Amino acid sequence: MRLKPAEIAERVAQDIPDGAYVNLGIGMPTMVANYVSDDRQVIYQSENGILGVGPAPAPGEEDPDLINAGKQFVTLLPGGAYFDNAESFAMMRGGHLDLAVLGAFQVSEKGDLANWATNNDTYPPAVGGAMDLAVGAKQVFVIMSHTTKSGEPKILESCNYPLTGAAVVKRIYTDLAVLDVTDQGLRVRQLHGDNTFDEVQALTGATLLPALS
Amino acid sequence: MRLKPAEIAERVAQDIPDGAYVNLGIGMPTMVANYVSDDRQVIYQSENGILGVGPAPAPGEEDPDLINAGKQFVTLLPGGAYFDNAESFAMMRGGHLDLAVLGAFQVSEKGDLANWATNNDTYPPAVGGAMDLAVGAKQVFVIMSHTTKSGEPKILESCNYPLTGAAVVKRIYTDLAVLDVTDQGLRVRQLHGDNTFDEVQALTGATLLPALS
Amino acid sequence: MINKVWDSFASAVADVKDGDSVMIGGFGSSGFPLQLIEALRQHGARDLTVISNNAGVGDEGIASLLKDRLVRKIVCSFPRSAGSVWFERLYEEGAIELELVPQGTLAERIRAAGAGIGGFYTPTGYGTRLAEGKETKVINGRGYVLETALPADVALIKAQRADAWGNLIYNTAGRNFNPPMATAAALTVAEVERVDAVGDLDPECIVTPGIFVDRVVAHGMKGVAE
Amino acid sequence: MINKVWDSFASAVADVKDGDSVMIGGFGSSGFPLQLIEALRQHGARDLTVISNNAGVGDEGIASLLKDRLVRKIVCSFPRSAGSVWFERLYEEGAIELELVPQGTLAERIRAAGAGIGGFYTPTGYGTRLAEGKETKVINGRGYVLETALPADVALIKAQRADAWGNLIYNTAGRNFNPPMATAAALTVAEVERVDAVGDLDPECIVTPGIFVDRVVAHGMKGVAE
Repeated sequence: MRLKPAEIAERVAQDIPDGAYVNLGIGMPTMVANYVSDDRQVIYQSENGILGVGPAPAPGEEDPDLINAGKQFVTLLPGGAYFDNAESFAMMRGGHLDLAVLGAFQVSEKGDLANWATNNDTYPPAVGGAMDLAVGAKQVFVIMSHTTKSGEPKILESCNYPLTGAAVVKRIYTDLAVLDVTDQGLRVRQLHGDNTFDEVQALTGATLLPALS
Repeated sequence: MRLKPAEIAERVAQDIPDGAYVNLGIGMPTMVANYVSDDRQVIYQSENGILGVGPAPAPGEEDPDLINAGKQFVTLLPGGAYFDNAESFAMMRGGHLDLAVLGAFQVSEKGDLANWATNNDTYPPAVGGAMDLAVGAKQVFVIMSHTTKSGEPKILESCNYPLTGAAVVKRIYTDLAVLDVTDQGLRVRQLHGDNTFDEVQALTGATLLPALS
Repeated sequence: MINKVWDSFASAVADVKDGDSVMIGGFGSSGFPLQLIEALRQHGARDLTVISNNAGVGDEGIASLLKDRLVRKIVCSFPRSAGSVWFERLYEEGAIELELVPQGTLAERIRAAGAGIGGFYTPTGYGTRLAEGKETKVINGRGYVLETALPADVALIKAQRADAWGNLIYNTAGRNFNPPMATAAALTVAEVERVDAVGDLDPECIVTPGIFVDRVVAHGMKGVAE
Repeated sequence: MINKVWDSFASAVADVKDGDSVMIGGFGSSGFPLQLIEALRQHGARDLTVISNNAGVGDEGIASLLKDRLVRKIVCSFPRSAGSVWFERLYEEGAIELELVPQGTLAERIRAAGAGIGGFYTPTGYGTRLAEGKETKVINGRGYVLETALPADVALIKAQRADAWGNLIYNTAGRNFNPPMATAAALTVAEVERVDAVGDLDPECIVTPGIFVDRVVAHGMKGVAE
């Protein structure tokens, strides 16, 4: 069985510790905030210069300058702060964020991340803050579908798309499983529903290690 | 004749343009501010993190944190701002100050500045912000006595004290004269009182060029 | 008396020359100096190098400069967005040069230019295509890429409030690239919503001290031609 | 609930170990975390490397750490001031190591450590004795010296107000080295004059966002032993 995107986001949310400083990437990662339980206080950073990002404003209450990295209107929590982009990326690059949750095109068994460009050179590339987050956050979690729409593995021995960062991913959350990137290789942490190790292995382009008991 | 220190400071003050951003070094340079005429608005920077340094506070009105680089209590002018040391030296190093007025042990004919250490190695050295100001300000003026207390020249072909910065000084104000550092060499800009070129040359360790008429 | 307030957007950008490099603050829909950009478009200087996070969307702002073919090169981190049609068209034609820089490296290169730092070693991009051809160095076991300072001839920035000394404060996330860009150009022009009396901005809260700002133009002053 | 407020200066520095590097904010008489320094002295960790602008004057503050011979090395720009008697005594004895760094380079090395920058090229000190043995590079015709990031195990800083999230604002020129040091240490402890409710500090005026601060101790809380 395959989790829906919101269900993967919910699974990631379970692993975000109380008190953590977290950057959520654009798209599926942003959904994670919806599922963090109320007994945990998590402080979200937005790379354009916000610490303590709050929920979307009520209609008509939008501050035109107060957007997140995905260009959505947001609010600021009490205790939040503003800063410029040089300071924001100093914060990211300097290892102050506990966690970044990012989407990916591909992840390698060594934790290499490819999430900014494909091999289609006619299309102009865009990188944004992906490379800074990849090297800067203390831990990088990836949230993505296990395979492409056409069923090709996105978890590989090595990425064939251009890298965002080398050996940066710590854990991969997909619709099929949760995998840890370890010194020994990719280890299954959790199989969703009734998925078997062999089924997940068959849809993975790298050798998996079984879950530790 | 030799000008008194306050008279040299007064002479420097005549050359500070209206609207200039200026850093005054500790000691004699600080006196320059006393002589800038009221029809000029000059904004003083203090390296510890102040732009728009105002005069000394009235007794009893001191803010214990509000000191200048020389550790004297100061005030902030309306329009002034505070910032940290990394920002303050970014401002200095980045070429945003129009002028720094510094003291010196020695200046060479190429504009090399020596104002942080002598050749006495038993005495612990201290440098502070001198090297940053020397390379950072758009123009560096030196204010000093023309000779040491024992009558040795302080303006030399090359400094024998350790350098603060190479080829950074633009103009030298002494008790005997005002000299410009030019591509051709040290050129007399002004002789104080009835001092003659030959008298000043005799007390200078580098060849002087006569004033342009 | 120091007075950096100019009375029109047009006059404040009139010195921009063909071939100049122009920093433009803003991120997404936030903190763009839209009236200065429009004045620059009407001014019509060509062969510009634009340094900004994005390459413009729709027909307005940076995109309007591209549409009028005033831009030879763009230095940015995220040129391709929904609606970046003019960038995509010119890129496809080979009519615009792109220097793609990771966002944090872009911000840090701009800061370095303003801070007198010639270059710096960043871990960002190490081992990736964007580091190809660049000097690298291993420091304490970690790989770094050498990136150089990125100055500009002109910075067009947006703030909320200013005073006649050029001090600036911003609104919420409208800071983005504006404060570092203010420090990095030979000529910095700020578009603001209002000008306060000197001394009315709290010195503890001024984000950009006036030393970095050359000209200020406020909304409601003589605008650009309609 | 996030609460970084600790109830005593002593407990807030109890983790400092022998051999640690300790940044201490302050300049002249301004912005020193005097109660944290006194707590550190009473704690008694030895062989410390102290990173600060000065080396202490009189018997108090940093000088008290030197007097108790807890400091093996000092990294600073201006060790020799009127009254820096303990530094001068230890230096003469050969009992303390001095790394002299130009003030702007010191601030920038600290910032670099907090910003994940491995090193940078500065024009400061180029061609002088303080650049001897260091890598240099000519960039666009100007000479630069390579300086590396300067991190620390602990930063002891002083601010005026804090909240339980660790956000900090300062008083006038009391910022000096405190904000960059807050970003550059594995453990950052802030001494403050008062703690406000979360949300009471203006988010436009917060100088040090709480992410950089681990512990806050306020004056009037359980102090150090008399």
